[in-house]
Amino acid sequence: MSVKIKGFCCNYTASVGVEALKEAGLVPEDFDMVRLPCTGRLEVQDLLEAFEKGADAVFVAGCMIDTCHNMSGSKRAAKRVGYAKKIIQELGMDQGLVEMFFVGRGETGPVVEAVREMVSRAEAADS
Amino acid sequence: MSQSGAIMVLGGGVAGVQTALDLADLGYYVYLVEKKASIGGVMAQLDKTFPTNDCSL
Amino acid sequence: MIIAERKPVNELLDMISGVKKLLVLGCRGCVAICSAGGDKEVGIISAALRLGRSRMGEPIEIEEATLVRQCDPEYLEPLPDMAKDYDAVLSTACGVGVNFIADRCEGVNVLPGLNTTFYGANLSSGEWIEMCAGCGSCVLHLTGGLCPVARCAKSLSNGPCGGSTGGKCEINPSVPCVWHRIYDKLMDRKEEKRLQEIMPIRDWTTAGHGGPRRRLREDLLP
Amino acid sequence: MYCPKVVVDTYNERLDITSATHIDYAQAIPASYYIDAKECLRLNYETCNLCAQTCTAKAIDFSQKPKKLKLDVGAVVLTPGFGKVDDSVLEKFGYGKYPDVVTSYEFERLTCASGPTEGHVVRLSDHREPKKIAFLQCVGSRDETCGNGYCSTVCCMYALKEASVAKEHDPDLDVTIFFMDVRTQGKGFDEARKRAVEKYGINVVRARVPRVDEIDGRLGLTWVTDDGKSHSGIFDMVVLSVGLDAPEDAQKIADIAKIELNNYEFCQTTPGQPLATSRDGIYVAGAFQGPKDIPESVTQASGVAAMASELLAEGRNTRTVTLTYPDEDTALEAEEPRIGVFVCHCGVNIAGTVDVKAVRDYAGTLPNVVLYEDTLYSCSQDALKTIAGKIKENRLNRVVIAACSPRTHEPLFQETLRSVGLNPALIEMANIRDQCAWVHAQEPEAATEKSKDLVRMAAAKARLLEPLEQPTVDVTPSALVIGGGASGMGAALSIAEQGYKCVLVEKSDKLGGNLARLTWTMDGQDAAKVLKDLTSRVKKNKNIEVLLETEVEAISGYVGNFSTTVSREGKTEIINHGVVVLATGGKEYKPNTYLYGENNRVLTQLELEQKLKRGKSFLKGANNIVMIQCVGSRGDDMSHCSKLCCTQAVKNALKLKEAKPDATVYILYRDIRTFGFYEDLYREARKQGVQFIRYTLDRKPEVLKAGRGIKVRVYDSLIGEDIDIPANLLVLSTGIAPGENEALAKIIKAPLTSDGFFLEAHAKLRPVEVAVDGVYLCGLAHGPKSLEECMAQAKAAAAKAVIPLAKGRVAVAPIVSRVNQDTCIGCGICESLCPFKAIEIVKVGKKRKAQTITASCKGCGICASHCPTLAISMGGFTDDAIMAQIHAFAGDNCGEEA
Repeated sequence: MSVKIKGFCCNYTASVGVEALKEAGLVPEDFDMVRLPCTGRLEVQDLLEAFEKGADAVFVAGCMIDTCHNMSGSKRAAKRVGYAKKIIQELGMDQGLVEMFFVGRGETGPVVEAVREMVSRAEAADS
Repeated sequence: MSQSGAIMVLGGGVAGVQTALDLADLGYYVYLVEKKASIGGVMAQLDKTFPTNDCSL
Repeated sequence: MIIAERKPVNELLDMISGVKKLLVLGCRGCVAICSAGGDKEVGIISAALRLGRSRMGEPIEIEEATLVRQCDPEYLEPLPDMAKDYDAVLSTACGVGVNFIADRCEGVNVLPGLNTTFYGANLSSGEWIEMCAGCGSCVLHLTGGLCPVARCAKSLSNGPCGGSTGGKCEINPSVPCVWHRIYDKLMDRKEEKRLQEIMPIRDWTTAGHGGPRRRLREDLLP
Repeated sequence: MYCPKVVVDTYNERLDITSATHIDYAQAIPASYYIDAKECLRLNYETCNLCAQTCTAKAIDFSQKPKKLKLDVGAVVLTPGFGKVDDSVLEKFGYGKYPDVVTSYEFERLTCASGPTEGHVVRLSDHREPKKIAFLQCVGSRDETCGNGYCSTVCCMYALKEASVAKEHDPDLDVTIFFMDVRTQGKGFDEARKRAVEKYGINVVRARVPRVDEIDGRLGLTWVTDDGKSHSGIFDMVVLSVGLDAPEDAQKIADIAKIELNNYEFCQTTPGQPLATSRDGIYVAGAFQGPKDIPESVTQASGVAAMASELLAEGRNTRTVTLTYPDEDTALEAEEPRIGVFVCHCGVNIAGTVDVKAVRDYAGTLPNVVLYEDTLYSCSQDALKTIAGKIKENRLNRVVIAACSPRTHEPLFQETLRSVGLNPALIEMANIRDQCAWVHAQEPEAATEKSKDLVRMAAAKARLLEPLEQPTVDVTPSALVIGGGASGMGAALSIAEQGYKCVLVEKSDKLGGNLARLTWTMDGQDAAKVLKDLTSRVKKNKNIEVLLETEVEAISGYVGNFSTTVSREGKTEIINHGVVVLATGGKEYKPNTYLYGENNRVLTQLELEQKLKRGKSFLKGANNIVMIQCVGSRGDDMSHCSKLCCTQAVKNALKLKEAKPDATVYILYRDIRTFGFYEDLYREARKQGVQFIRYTLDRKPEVLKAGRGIKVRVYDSLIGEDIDIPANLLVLSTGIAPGENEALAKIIKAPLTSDGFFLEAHAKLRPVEVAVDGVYLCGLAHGPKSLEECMAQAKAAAAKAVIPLAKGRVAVAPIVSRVNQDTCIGCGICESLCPFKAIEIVKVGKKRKAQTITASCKGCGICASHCPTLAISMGGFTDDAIMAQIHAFAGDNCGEEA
């Protein structure tokens, strides 16, 4: 069974587009990513709704904590991911199904790795 | 003072080699000075040349 | 303000089992400020509940709304009309809000979304601390503005207990001993005389152990 | 071979290893091993010494120390070439971090058969073949952030070349080149670009890629196109088209030579004197003068030779030494053929497909073959020495080289024969590289069999080769320069300064040509001043005779002995001269589109310049000025790029902004081709607010009448719709059309390009020579170019033209037709067919007989093949020898009946 992964990233991470990544077979077809001006804009509700809309795992890829374009955006995002973890845990889900990744400016490689990590977590949770 | 019939060419790439050849043909003695152990410069590293794809060497 | 916190999601899910249409009703008063029941929290709780129910294979229809205050009749007025299409209303106000709705709005099945915890203040972002017990007889003028009723674990009136060490409370060493702080403060203000005075035995009748308290003000009554 | 110290191979761009003692590449000159002093264990740690002990020739002497030499020279030519862009500039593209991001130099080595991967393009990370390659242009060029604001001029071309070569290796390869502008402005380059793009299906994207991202061992790129849309893609390999930097030691050279550098640390020169440094007697050529390609470097090299030759005309031949050859051993040549066959591996070029050893052994079975050997690279210096030794040792009198093309390499082997006292005609080559190894690369056995066939045929012919005479003829020591523009005057001046008489023929009534129509040079200097300087020097020079209002009617003769009929004021005159320089110029293209000629607000760039020079009053109320590029050029009217219009437009836009700062100037263009340092002008224009709008061929701008005014409609891809610009002034960049070259081309028998310009003898290596010996070419007659390039080319043509004059005699190729006058019946067919006017009918006694003008004969053999009495034979290609080859092809080894 294929798992559905939803990602959130900021303007400064993952410069290569999802379509190109899919075309090159680097990410699964059932992967979708939302680009925000800054991951600091992200809300806990967005993460929960991603699950609600069918995602098996959700991740956020923001800037490295000390090089966030907006100073503390990715730090905030990480905390919100933490709260989302708590809520899904209360719901009996594996809190690893939502995760924050810190990525160097413009880099796409670590984001693709994040997708793969989430795929394997989702598959493990599914089995 | 009589003029020298010799010329120094500094650099043995394609420009230097061509200058030296023409000067020799024109009746001058040429000192072709090159840092490396062989002449040819960057052109010797090229495989083919644009636009005819002629061999570079 | 009144401090409250979200009930665990599974407890809420239990509470709403069988409910098909739910209104999650926020309050923009104290609970909004202490990030427990404002618009944003309503969204989070709703999302969590929808997710939980859909994972249970029992999808639920949830609407979200927020009132300015749930403890004021004028804001509560439209509620019965709003609520009539729902099996239940999950109030994310403090207990006052939930009670008030239950009291006033006939036919509304109101459920608490939060645990109301204490009267407190915002210490720093994300940290609240109790400051007042609402005992009905203030002694703050005698204690440098620091309340021994709410902030002393034993609500002592005449100085610290024997367990206060290094300025910390015996019950919870991460909490400062309020009497230690009262002492420091009064000494600084050179009001050590105050400390000599023995506080009379407290009248606890105002502390609400005799049924719900009520307050009237003649000049304002209709 | 014994050197134990392993070092990185810089010739192979560090992609391979070699030892501290090595030769850079097999064909290197000199081809002797050298010791890398920085790496040698003996020199650095006083250990090892293995090489000195094993060298049987005792050729290694570690006691040698560097010596200082004092050279007495009359002039210095600086040709230090270019430096490489610092690796730190490449870092942002992941170079050094991701193994599959390579420089264009490295890629060049990867595509090269003699490179570290023997020509297989592989990823350096996993040695797998890439499926998708991206070329990123303008790395270290057109980039102020790395200090290189200029355009490196050559990268667009080499990227197209490397992409084509890669596609040739693997047709399924997906190649994308990311250009900012496609700058293929050189002669014939645009056409070559189109061919390459179409033939190989290369994707052309106009965008600059800001960074490279590694994703799971592959490379992710993002880019934004003209329409503002953002795109991304994944590639297996990224090639950085690295620009040309100033030489690393430019400042040191400048300090030593006491010359000035420009702000990019290249040599400072002027458009009028592009080859002169700021110091007399020190000249510059090649990339150090500014980034440029091979033909331009070669042109400048010849030009700079002319400069030195002008300066040192009196010193000519005072220091030269003459090369002497041993006398021809005619007795040996007359003996029964003793053939030596040398089969070349050409590295893996031949040996990779053909079984060289089998071919060699087969050669041994052929009649008269007394020696058969194989060599790794026959053309390398040591191999030639070995071959010479073997010829002597075995008293060979015929040689067969089975290697590559005689076109490129036969002279080299002929020289070897001469050095051992054999007539150079006694060699025959079999091209087993192109004709066997390359075309039958997929079927090695058949390639080997075919190689045997070719060797057998060559040997059969070799048996019948005869020594040929090396005729030479005297040279009339003067030149004829046709065309009195900047190039013609430049060439005439140089020839005259070098000490030779020169006749300068000009059709019109005054000197100057297109330079007289020009107002400013590209660097904004007064063109009239350059013109005045040239004309006054021409008029003053006693070696130059200027003939105005004179036309060339006929040219007869051959290199060294031309005789030209000119007509002047109705009278004809004959001029005798040794060489010809064609400098007939070109002309501004006059369009019949865009309301040109209908509306007086529509001008050409040259017309604008002339107006601007007279004053700026005509700009009153001109708030919107539009320029349209490539009117005529790169289209249906003229397919070529006119090379200089972009720079001219940008230069004039700046002049307009200076004259009327509040005017909006629009330049509608296809690619802005401000190559080299002209890029500075482009950047300045953008800074000054000149609006650049790119258009494509399928959406050309339209010029519409709007009341009394005009309106230019152009599609703006960024906003995605047509915009109308009310133009108070419309300036058309109309480009350069060829002059009336057809008549002259027929007279000289010089070929023209499809664009109507004269065709040079070799695009790379003989850029100012024409296929007809003794005829040279410069200026706009050769193709569109700037004044600066014209001046360099004029000097180059002058250098080439003076070579035969200075030698006094010219050698004539021995492969010429010979008429057996006993059998000739004087029918004249040969005379009428000869494309070079190299055969004529003369009276011998009372009979008409054909006679070859050996100096003009190109050895094509048309005459011989048409002679009804078989009276004409070609040296080196006698009927007997050709028949013997044909018999040998049929398997008849001996060709005995011949």
